[in-house]
Amino acid sequence: MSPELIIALFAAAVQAGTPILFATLGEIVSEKAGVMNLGVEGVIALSAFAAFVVCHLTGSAWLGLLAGGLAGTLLCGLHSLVCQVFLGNQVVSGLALTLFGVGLATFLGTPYVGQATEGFGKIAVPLLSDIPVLGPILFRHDTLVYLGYIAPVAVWFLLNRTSLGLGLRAAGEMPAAAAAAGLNPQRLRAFGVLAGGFLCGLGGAYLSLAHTHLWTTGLSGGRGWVAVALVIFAFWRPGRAVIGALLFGGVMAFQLRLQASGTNIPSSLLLMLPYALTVIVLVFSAARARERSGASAAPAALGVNIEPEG
Amino acid sequence: MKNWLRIAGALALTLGLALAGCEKAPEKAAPAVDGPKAGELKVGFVYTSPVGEAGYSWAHDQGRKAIEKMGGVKTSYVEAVKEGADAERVIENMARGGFDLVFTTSFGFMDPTMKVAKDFPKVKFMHCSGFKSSENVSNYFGRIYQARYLTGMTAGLMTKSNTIGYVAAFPIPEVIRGINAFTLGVRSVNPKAQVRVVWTKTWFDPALEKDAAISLLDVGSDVIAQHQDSPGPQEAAQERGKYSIGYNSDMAAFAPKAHLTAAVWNWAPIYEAIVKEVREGTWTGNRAIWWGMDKGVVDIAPFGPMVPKAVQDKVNAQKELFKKGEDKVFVGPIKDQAGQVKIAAGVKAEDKELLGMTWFVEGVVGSVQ
Amino acid sequence: MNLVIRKREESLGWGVLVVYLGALALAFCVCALLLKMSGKPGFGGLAILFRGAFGQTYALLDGLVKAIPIFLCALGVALSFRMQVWNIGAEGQFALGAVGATWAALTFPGLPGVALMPLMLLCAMLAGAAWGAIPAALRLRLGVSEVISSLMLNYIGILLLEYLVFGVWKDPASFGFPMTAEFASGGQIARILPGVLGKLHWGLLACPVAGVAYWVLLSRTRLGFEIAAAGEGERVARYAQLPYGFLVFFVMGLGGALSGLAGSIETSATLGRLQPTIMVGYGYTAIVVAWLARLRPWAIAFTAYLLAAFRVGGEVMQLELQVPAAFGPIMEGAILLCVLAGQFFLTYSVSLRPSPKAARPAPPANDANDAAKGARS
Amino acid sequence: MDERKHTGSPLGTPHGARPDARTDIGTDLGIGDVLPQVRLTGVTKRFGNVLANDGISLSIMPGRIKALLGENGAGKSTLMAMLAGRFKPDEGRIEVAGKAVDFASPREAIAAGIGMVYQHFMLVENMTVAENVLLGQEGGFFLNPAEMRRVVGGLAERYGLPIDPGARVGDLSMGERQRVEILKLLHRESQVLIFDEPTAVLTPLEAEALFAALRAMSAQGKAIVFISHKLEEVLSVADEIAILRRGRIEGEFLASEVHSPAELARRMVGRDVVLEIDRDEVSAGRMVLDVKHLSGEGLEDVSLDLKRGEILAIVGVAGNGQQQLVEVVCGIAEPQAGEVSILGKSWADFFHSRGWKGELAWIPEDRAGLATGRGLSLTDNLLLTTREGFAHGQWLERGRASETTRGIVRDNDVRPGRIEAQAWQLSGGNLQKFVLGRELYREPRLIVAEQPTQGLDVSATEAVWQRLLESRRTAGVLLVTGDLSEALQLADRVAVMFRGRVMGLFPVTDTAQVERIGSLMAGLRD
Repeated sequence: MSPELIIALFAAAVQAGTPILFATLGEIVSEKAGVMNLGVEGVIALSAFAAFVVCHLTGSAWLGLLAGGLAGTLLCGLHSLVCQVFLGNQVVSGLALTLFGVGLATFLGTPYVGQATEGFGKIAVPLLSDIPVLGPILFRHDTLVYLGYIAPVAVWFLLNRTSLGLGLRAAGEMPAAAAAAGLNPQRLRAFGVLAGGFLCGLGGAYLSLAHTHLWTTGLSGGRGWVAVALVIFAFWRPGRAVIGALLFGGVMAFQLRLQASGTNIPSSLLLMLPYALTVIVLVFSAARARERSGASAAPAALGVNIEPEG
Repeated sequence: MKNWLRIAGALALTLGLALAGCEKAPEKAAPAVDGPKAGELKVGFVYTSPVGEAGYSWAHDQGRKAIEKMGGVKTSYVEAVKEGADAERVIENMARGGFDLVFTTSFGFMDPTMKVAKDFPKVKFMHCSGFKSSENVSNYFGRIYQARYLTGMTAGLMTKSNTIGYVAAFPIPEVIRGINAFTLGVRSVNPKAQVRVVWTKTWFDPALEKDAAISLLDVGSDVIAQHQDSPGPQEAAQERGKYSIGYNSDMAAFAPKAHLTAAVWNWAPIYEAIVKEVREGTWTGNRAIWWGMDKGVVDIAPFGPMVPKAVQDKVNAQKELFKKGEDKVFVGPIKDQAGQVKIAAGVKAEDKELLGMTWFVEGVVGSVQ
Repeated sequence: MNLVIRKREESLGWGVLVVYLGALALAFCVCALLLKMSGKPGFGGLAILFRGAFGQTYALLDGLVKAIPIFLCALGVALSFRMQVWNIGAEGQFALGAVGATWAALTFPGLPGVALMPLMLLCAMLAGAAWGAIPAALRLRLGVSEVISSLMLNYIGILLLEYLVFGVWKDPASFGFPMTAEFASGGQIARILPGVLGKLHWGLLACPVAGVAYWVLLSRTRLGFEIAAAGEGERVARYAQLPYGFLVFFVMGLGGALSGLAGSIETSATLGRLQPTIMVGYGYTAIVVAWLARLRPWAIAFTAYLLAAFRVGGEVMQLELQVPAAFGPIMEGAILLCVLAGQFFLTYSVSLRPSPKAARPAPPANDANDAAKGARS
Repeated sequence: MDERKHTGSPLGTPHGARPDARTDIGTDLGIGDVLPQVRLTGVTKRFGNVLANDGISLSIMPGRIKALLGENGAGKSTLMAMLAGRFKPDEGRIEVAGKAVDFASPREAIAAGIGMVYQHFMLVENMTVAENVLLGQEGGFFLNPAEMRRVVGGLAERYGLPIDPGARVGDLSMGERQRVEILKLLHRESQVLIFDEPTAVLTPLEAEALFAALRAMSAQGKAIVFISHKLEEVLSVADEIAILRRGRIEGEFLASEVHSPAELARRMVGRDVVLEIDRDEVSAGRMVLDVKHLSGEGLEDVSLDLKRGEILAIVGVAGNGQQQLVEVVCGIAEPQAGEVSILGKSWADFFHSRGWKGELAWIPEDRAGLATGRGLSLTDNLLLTTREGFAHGQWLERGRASETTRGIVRDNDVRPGRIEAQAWQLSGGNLQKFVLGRELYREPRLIVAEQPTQGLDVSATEAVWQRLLESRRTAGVLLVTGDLSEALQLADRVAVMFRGRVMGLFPVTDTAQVERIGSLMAGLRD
């Protein structure tokens, strides 16, 4: 591969990794608060649709982005309701959310399939985009990719440098301790789920506003599930989520480029790569987690609902 | 405890209530579903994907809307029908539901169509793109490859890098045939050019298809063609300031600066003709209606402003030939990727051969799997 | 007033019925609302759906045919859920089952039906079991969550099926279309009474056999007891000297085998050849079914049939009202969410009680142990 | 003994049996005009039909240490949970510093200056000491970890509670964790500090340090509530003592009025002597457990032996290798070095061909999550360890299992008596009686009992002790307990463990050695 092609590959990895990054960060926030949300796939689909419709109707990409985030928040609110209030099983509720979200997006979105919208365009960052190698890889994208550079830092900051993040983590590790400290773990968890939903929603909005500028069914294309897997790879850390998303985006971009440069490997096998990679990455991170003897791995109360007293 | 019994009871009761509701409900629902009037022809369509606003099923649905306007025709459709067991049931439901004519619009509906047709000899079936037929089943299809050939010529004339990218859905004969016709078109005006193929294994995943187009642009392509329902590849080309060629319908709206032209479907003539036949009683089974540009079933979209007059003229000249019914796209000598002659000089490939095409012509870079 | 929430000491009895009916009614209302919003008759639309699903003998039979693979997959899923092992890989195991059966059918086309059919089913079950055993091994050896690994194996399994059908197994006579050659007649499951019972095929027999076996296994055998007991967690399992690792393999393997069986029956009975289009998401529907039925075999049978019938009815509704096909999954999702929420009322009682002072919100809920402790102290 | 059984059941004792209780002094006990920090008046709390607190009136004074004494289930935790804002009283009023309060959440209680150290620490193991201390009290939206460590470090220094503020709580010892809990309260400047069973997890030395800290804080004017059922502790640290029984204050008096633990016990239980079990001697039989130089997995050169007819108590602070020892003896973990033989067979042989009956029974500390499955019925819980006895090949005899369960439930007075009840529906005491009944049904010859009476009320404790003593006729009992008095009452011999070692193994009759148990538990040989 020529240097230009490699640069292009990395640039494509950044692009393809961004929606996954948003979704992974969202899931990290939710899981840090102790709520597993397997409905990311549905959230992405619905928020992609909401973002598209609002942008399509108002012509404002930013309003669309906001709508995407809010749609994610709303759908995750359903998850929060089922799991936190009605104590439904988080795994099953997440699956139901995926069914419901993808279905709803398709149902409501049918009249809009294939229509285009303005969305976000590519903006080369002045000066930075002229840096050799790094410029084309990092600084010739659309606004949302740049937002994707800030998001992990913001999530990290939220979790580690704010009182809200501290409480949120406590609610995910030991809700009783949070309650004893005068916090309301249910509210903190709800915040985590909703904020996570907002971030996942941004990922969905990215797909319909920046990546493709159009709406269609099946836009989520399994990216939500990948995000759920990457959370484990990332050890629930925003920084590692970036690596995971880039890795995944990179493999996706790589297999397409392999095809484009003319290979005889059947495409079915190439398309398996990202999924196989996810499994391999999980195996790898499980082994790493064992070395670290569980420290900073999964939140202790992840997936365990807070039962009412009395 | 025997909770399951209660759950089952609950569900059964729901059913009961719902069924009881059904007794009256149809009358209420009736206005929404007009019953067939006497002498009205009921025509059903089975689509493999959601209709949406663009794409293959949408193109068929435009045809459906056209025959609905003919008057005395009542149509309906079921979309997103999987080509397995579901298809048979859907088709059967149409046959039972009093439909006189059923169009099954995807190759995968061939066997289910044949099965149902056997049980409902009075219902007429038209299967798109297949090869099996019977007393009450005929085939129909359009020679989109003629349009492909023309778009290929356009691409071949417009490319500067002599590398053209082709984002393709699934390696099935219909797609392979299109790529081959396209490549033959390219090579007819630019023998040095090559066509690179990327498979996405999707019909409509704009994000992935756009990424695939970008990967083709990265390896030096400066024209992107596609056999896909989404305009993702068009966008990619426009963003990079390169050219694109659409499919299914005029995609200029998605990429006005890139869109050179597109291979487009127009099913209305074929559907109108078949409906007319049925009404007049001249319809018969065991036929293959495979129409091309001469009947207006396929066409190319208007050229974009960036296409020079000279190029337009050259392509239009070939188009005129097609319109006259002169189809020499798959006339030998045609070599495959390995350089072996697959269609001997002067021989015109038979339709059956085209239907089962599984090899790439010389000039295509990529795997047929 | 104070909202008082308490864990029920006694089973709810026939109140279960009320809860389930309420949840279903809510789900149907949501669906009707959606229909209404898209300009279709709301409850009228649902009535068409019900009529399409249950209104005719052939509709009932169609639902039954469609329920067969869902039931078998759901049984497999339920087995692992019983042990709190979250196998969501039924879809991939289904694909592998289809691949296994196809391999046998294509490799030994000359065998007579009595030999070929059992061989196909066996290969399918082995392939499905192997596919299910991978997440089990990953979990036991490396601690990889089976939720994600089994899900990823779905994608990989389907792509493997596609690879075979688009490649080495493609029928030369298929005009290049992705399908294998038609199986020899011995490799095709016949219809029971084509004229009378419609598309109902002998694959139906697998359902009572598997269902009864599942019931006997779980309620009458030591192994079944061990599975249920291991569902209480790895610590209890260790204390009770349960072979936890073996049990994980067993439920994932047997679950995979059942899904694989479903895949082979679907391939052999409805298509008579392998095509990528047999993958229509039964493996995911199965999860919904298993959970709605609370893992009980009779309820699984009933729910599988119900959801299958809804899908059949959904097609009729589409034909008559031209509602998008996505209505099906929405309905399933809504039902699942409502029932999930409704199950809360099976374990908890909620009552209003005047508070001693002014109206206040419910006390903040807390950790489970404390709740239990609080209730006792 | 018979007589004791009559009066012994708290349920059978009317309230009249509290001759010395001075309930009349209730609210302003011996303190002149000082305003109580907290005053409870007629506080009542119900859980369903259970009356957890019944008209409780209590005053908590600044600068005083008040011990709240009561058995498990007496309502101490509920009372304190109401003070901490976790529950709301159904009736009655709570005043803090003279003002009526109505806590809607723990936050409000904290704001009112009430702080609580729970028996099970409310600490997030995966966070640092500083983060735990400042959780909910960060004093701003943005955090500065260095500043947080500095604040907590300074606080620890000021109160003489040394701790590394940057350490992960999961890596700390129990004593250190308790320090973190105390720092939390000190940081919040709580005026009322409530300690729920604070010494349960401490070594005697750590407990001494805690008492010193309590006295120091009391001297600074804090009001301290000390919840315990350990009589000696209460006498050594408290200024005032209130006794809670069956949800009611049964007496309140100054510590100085009490002269001996026995007297206090009488006041607590309302009858003469607590839990003096008759133990008739049983002659020792064959060796059932022989551990020689067992090392590895946190154990170091452990040697002990146990014969039929005797009870060997392993005492020590939790986390000093008892669990590892139990896991080896019960076949969960393989011995790494050294020899273990059980019922005359080597470890490998014994567990290779282990039968369900007549061999080994294990009564773990965790009744609800280990010994039983929460969601399983009693019959299924019976089958958990006895399934081989009810199986013909793969077939399970459920009918006979139900019959047997019914028998065990009846014989052990397990309530409620329904065998369909799931484990979580039973109280700790009933569950323990069931587990004991199940394990003894297996007619074991070696019994390993971990903390068998922790959290049980008197009658359940008595029943459990009785069964263990009876079982000596056919078995040897390895009793792992943190409760020294339990060990001394039941055991023939005592082994003290510290950091995986056996610090001493001697008969309970060796009074000189028994005196030294406290220091042995802390790792001091002399």
